[in-house]
Amino acid sequence: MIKQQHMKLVKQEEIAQDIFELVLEGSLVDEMNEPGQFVNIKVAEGDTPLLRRPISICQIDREKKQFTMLYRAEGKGTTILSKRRVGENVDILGPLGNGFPVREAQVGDTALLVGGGIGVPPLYELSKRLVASGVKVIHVLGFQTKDVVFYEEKFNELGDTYIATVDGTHGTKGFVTTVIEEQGISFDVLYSCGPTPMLRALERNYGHKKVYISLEERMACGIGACFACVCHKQDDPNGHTYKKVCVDGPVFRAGEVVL
Amino acid sequence: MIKQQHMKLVKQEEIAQDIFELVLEGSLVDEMNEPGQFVNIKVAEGDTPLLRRPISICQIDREKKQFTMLYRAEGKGTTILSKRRVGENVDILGPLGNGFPVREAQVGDTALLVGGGIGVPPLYELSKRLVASGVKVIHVLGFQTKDVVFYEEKFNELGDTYIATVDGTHGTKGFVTTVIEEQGISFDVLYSCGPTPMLRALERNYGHKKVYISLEERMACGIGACFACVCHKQDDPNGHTYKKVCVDGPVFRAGEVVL
Amino acid sequence: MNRLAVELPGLSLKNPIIPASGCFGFGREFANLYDLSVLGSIMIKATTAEPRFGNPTPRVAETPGGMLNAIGLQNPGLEKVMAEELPWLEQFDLPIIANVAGSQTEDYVHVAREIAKAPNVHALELNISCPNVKTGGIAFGTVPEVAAELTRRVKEVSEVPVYVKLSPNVANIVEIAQAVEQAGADGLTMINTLLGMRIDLKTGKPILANGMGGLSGPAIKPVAIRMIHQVSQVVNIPIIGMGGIQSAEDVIEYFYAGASAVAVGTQNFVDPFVCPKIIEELPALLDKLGFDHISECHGRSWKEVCLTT
Amino acid sequence: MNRLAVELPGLSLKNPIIPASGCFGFGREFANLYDLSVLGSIMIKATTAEPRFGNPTPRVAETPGGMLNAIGLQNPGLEKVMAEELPWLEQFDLPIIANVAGSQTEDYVHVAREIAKAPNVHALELNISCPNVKTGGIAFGTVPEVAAELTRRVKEVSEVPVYVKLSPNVANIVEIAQAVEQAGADGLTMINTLLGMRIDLKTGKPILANGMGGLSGPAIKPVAIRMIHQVSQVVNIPIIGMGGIQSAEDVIEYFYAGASAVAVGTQNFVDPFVCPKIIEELPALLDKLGFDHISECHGRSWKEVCLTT
Ligand SMILES: Cc1cc2nc3c(=O)[nH]c(=O)nc-3n(C[C@H](O)[C@H](O)[C@H](O)COP(=O)(O)OP(=O)(O)OC[C@H]3O[C@@H](n4cnc5c(N)ncnc54)[C@H](O)[C@@H]3O)c2cc1C
Ligand SMILES: Cc1cc2nc3c(=O)[nH]c(=O)nc-3n(C[C@H](O)[C@H](O)[C@H](O)COP(=O)(O)OP(=O)(O)OC[C@H]3O[C@@H](n4cnc5c(N)ncnc54)[C@H](O)[C@@H]3O)c2cc1C
Ligand SMILES: Cc1cc2nc3c(=O)[nH]c(=O)nc-3n(C[C@H](O)[C@H](O)[C@H](O)COP(=O)(O)O)c2cc1C
Ligand SMILES: Cc1cc2nc3c(=O)[nH]c(=O)nc-3n(C[C@H](O)[C@H](O)[C@H](O)COP(=O)(O)O)c2cc1C
Ligand code: FES
Ligand code: FES
Repeated sequence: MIKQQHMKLVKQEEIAQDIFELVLEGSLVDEMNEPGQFVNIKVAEGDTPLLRRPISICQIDREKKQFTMLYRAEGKGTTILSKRRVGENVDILGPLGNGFPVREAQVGDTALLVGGGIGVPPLYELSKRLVASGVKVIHVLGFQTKDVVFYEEKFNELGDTYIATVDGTHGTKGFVTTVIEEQGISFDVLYSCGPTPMLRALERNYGHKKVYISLEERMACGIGACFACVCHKQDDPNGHTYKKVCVDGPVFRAGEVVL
Repeated sequence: MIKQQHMKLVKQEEIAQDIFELVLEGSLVDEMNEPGQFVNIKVAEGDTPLLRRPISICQIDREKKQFTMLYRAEGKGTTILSKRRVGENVDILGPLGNGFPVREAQVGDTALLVGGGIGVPPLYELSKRLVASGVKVIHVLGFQTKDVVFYEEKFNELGDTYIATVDGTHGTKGFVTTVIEEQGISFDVLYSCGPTPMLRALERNYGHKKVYISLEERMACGIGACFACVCHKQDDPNGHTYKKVCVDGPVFRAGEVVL
Repeated sequence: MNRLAVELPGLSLKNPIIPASGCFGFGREFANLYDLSVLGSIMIKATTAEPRFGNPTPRVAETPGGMLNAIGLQNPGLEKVMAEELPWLEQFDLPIIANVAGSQTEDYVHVAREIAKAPNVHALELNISCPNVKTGGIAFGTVPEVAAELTRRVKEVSEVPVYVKLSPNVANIVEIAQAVEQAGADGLTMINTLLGMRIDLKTGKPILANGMGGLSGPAIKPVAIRMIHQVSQVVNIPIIGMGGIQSAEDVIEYFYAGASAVAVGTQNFVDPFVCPKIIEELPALLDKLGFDHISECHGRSWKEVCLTT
Repeated sequence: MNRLAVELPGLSLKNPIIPASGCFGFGREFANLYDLSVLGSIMIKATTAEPRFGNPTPRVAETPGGMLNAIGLQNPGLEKVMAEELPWLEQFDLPIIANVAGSQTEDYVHVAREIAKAPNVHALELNISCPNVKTGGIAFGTVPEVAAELTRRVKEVSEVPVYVKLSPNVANIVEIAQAVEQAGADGLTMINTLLGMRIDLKTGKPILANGMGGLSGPAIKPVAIRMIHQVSQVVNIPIIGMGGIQSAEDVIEYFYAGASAVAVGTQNFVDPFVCPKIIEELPALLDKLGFDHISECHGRSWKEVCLTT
């Protein structure tokens, strides 16, 4: 169930350039179950910034009642968030949306997890769940440059992990698609989160297989009330039917909505 | 000279109901000299609240480069200020305005210091200065009720101190004027800060003597640029001449401006 | 005595707190969070004759103390609203205010006539002020004669009282208000959003795909308060006030200005529980201010109030 | 090359950052804080024929992300401004923009004729939009014909270029802009404040003694950006943009919208060093965005920009 809670900040650390790892604690974690869901954060009290910021759940520790987010301090809101300190309370609304369907990968299957930049975080909890249910995981993670790469080792512990950087400063030079082709990776299910051009390429190349993608869209409410985040459906691209990224997504099966 | 500085918060304590004592440290203190001046505080980064808040300087410690303010957490801005913590930096503009003329009281004179509510703070530094220059000080301080009385002992250390409370829960029941009359206090110079009705009463009763009063007015800039805080002069009550509370005051000689 | 109960044309409200149109959908999402029956009413999402997808995304952008939206009146259309949304809302103890939109007079008239027949629709809110539709929309709300004519036509067909929602994007709000009052409006709701724009620093292009959008949130509150203060003094129909309401204090400010009920929009996105919170906090605030009933606050900003009670 | 230099009618500006009228007095207070010669220009406080005390206090109130003011054009009058303020400003390397106000056409014409003769006044800013004077003022700025007529009359007598300051409190800003352009305006400055009000929770009365006041600050920025975006596409005279500017980023957003220079108002109260700070930060921001000169940013929100340079 969606709850609003002022959760305790127990860790805040810059793990790569402008990339922060934030751990929050509170009973709201009890409600978190699906990898790929997100929370909507009020980064500070008061009216600036006014709107909440959607950030994916990266890791869930139900025993400690803690969850982890990874975010890039970029605009006003995330920069303010990055200045919040241990011991403070952060206003969280969540968990929101529908996550990745873990069950679509069976015991013994190979799941390919493809992340781009700040789209990588939700894949971590997903990967853990897949591994726990006996699925073999392969990770292909794309970043702009070496300085913004994060969680490489953590993913490595769960399965083979390939890194691509646009400028070639780490791993393969190029895009995630370069890596998948070069390595000739085969898979039963593909899960992905990252920039839309990347998702489009994956849909184009592998859309005939089981591919699940997580979308981003500017949001206001995050709960389905404002109609900010709608997208057309592929079977009615110019009509009035629609999906809301916040409640029907953020994860969709490739081919379902217009990217 | 007026400076802007992010000063270090070294103490924040609730010393009476909703009354906070705040100590800030920084080289800006070097510029502070006159009791009765004030600073203009940005209580938090961002746009809410947008404007600075004017607060009087209550005590100056030039050696430690610290100064003290006392304020009532009442509206939005002061409530936010009251939540700032030791170690944080607070954006201060100051010192602003013209303070109390200490020299108007000579060695051996008696100065009567009359404060009302949250108008009491600037009288503390003033009293210390007067005592230091050999003036006898008498304090009459008025408050609503017992719970909001503050600094009674501190003033007591400097000179006779009478308290009046409106509801009679502490000291004399009534107003500061009640006390002055009942006690038959005589003085050479009167310095006062507090609500306008109180200042008006003092001006009416003692305006023939040397009386200095500190005014409050809603401000935007605090430096004389916006014309928010002007008042008419008593010698031209309906004309276009004026005084600005922020730069010409906040301390005026009684009779100078229209209250 | 219910200290918050308010009687308005067509609407017996147990309290004057109403989620604003377009900020609450048809209530389904919020029904998962709390019991909608605690509300005074709901202003449902603008309904047009045909289903509308609305504008391309991005449809929202943030501004200092506010937000822009260019949703473009996305809605499932009259038929579906009548067949699915309104019946679903009957489970709650709530009079519904149906927000009616269109691009031509005929659209408005058609939707108004039909939707007013729904048993739980107790009033219409005529949206003559949406800045996000290309044809009609905004023009209806900025020319007094046009606004009046539309009001008259809708009044002819509506079985329930008609509230007209005013646009703040005008030089003289009083003129428009008086025109629609004379045309038969039973009440006013104000204000809709101010027209605004934000531009992306990197691309140099407007953030909203639509270019301009409607500004809402706390930033516009002083404009709304001013307009309600002006209009409430010269009209004899009640005003439902809105624009940036976040707290019980804001509600009182709107009543002082001359509102008889209020709607909460953008803040539902920031805090989905804001409406029940305000309803809960109002009685204590009335105590603090010394009022027995919220209606005593009405119009104090301009009324000569007799101070001895 | 000076990457910030801007040429406007009558004004050779070393940079496009100008303190807005009424938010900087005649510069004296700020001259104590920094060297005014770093500025592009100064828009001095509105000058009227006779000295004015202005409105009773309180004259300012805070709003979410903004403030209201009802100063009421307090100023020492034309004679004193000519005799004391303008000569004092000559010590700085600054073309001055004189803000001209009045309650009747004759007042404007008189002040404009005289003040334009001061050697350091390089342009006039015709304040047809001040919401805080009872007679005239606001009406001049909301009726196209009236605004045009006033512009024409002032143009006849002014020795320097005339910029007309537009009010945002209108339904159709384009119409007004085009009317004053046709009447001979050399440039536009926009926007002045939005009309607003705040009410005191305890007293129930407006916080400002004057009742209503002008809303300024970040809250109004999206309205200003929208209006400049609309107007800059249809007029052939430059626009000096203003409304809520706080940072170099904001300046670029204004240029994208179609401004050719900007004025900073309210933020001078929040941070008296804001103008020099912005001037200092602009070159690095241009680097980051890939522009050689700030004028390259102009009108990108609507221009078809050729991407190959
Ligand atoms: C479902 C979902 C999950 C996300 N998960 C993550 C994550 O795990 N880690 C992470 O770093 N980022 C994530 N993002 C992106 C993140 O929401 C934006 O980076 C963030 O909102 C930017 O806010 P800002 O204050 O820094 O930028 P500003 O530019 O100040 O934001 C202004 C407004 O634009 C919106 N906005 C700006 N960029 C984006 C964007 N890319 N997507 C959506 N809204 C945007 C903001 O929410 C805000 O309303 C996610 C977005 C969505 C929709
Ligand atoms: C020269 C001067 C010295 C002052 N010294 C002190 C002091 O030492 N201790 C103290 O507690 N208070 C002092 N005050 C009053 C203090 O400035 C206000 O209590 C404070 O600004 C209220 O802010 P808020 O955010 O709590 O209230 P809000 O109601 O949120 O404030 C809204 C706006 O109104 C203004 N405002 C509200 N009340 C006042 C007021 N009484 N005077 C001036 N502006 C006001 C605020 O500055 C702000 O711009 C002083 C005021 C002045 C002018
Ligand atoms: C996302 C969004 C959608 C809106 N949709 C509608 C609508 O469909 N019909 C309407 O009359 N007003 C609509 N509005 C305007 C609101 O009902 C309200 O008048 C306005 O937002 C001011 O209130 P607020 O500041 O509390 O949001 C919408 C506002 C927002 C923010
Ligand atoms: C206190 C104050 C006084 C003002 N006085 C004038 C004035 O005398 N003449 C004028 O044309 N504009 C005046 N303005 C409007 C500003 O010049 C400016 O157009 C407006 O405030 C928007 O800019 P900002 O948001 O940066 O303040 C005044 C604004 C404020 C806040
Ligand atoms: S963000 Fe509001 S509907 Fe999706
Ligand atoms: S507060 Fe601005 S002039 Fe005094």
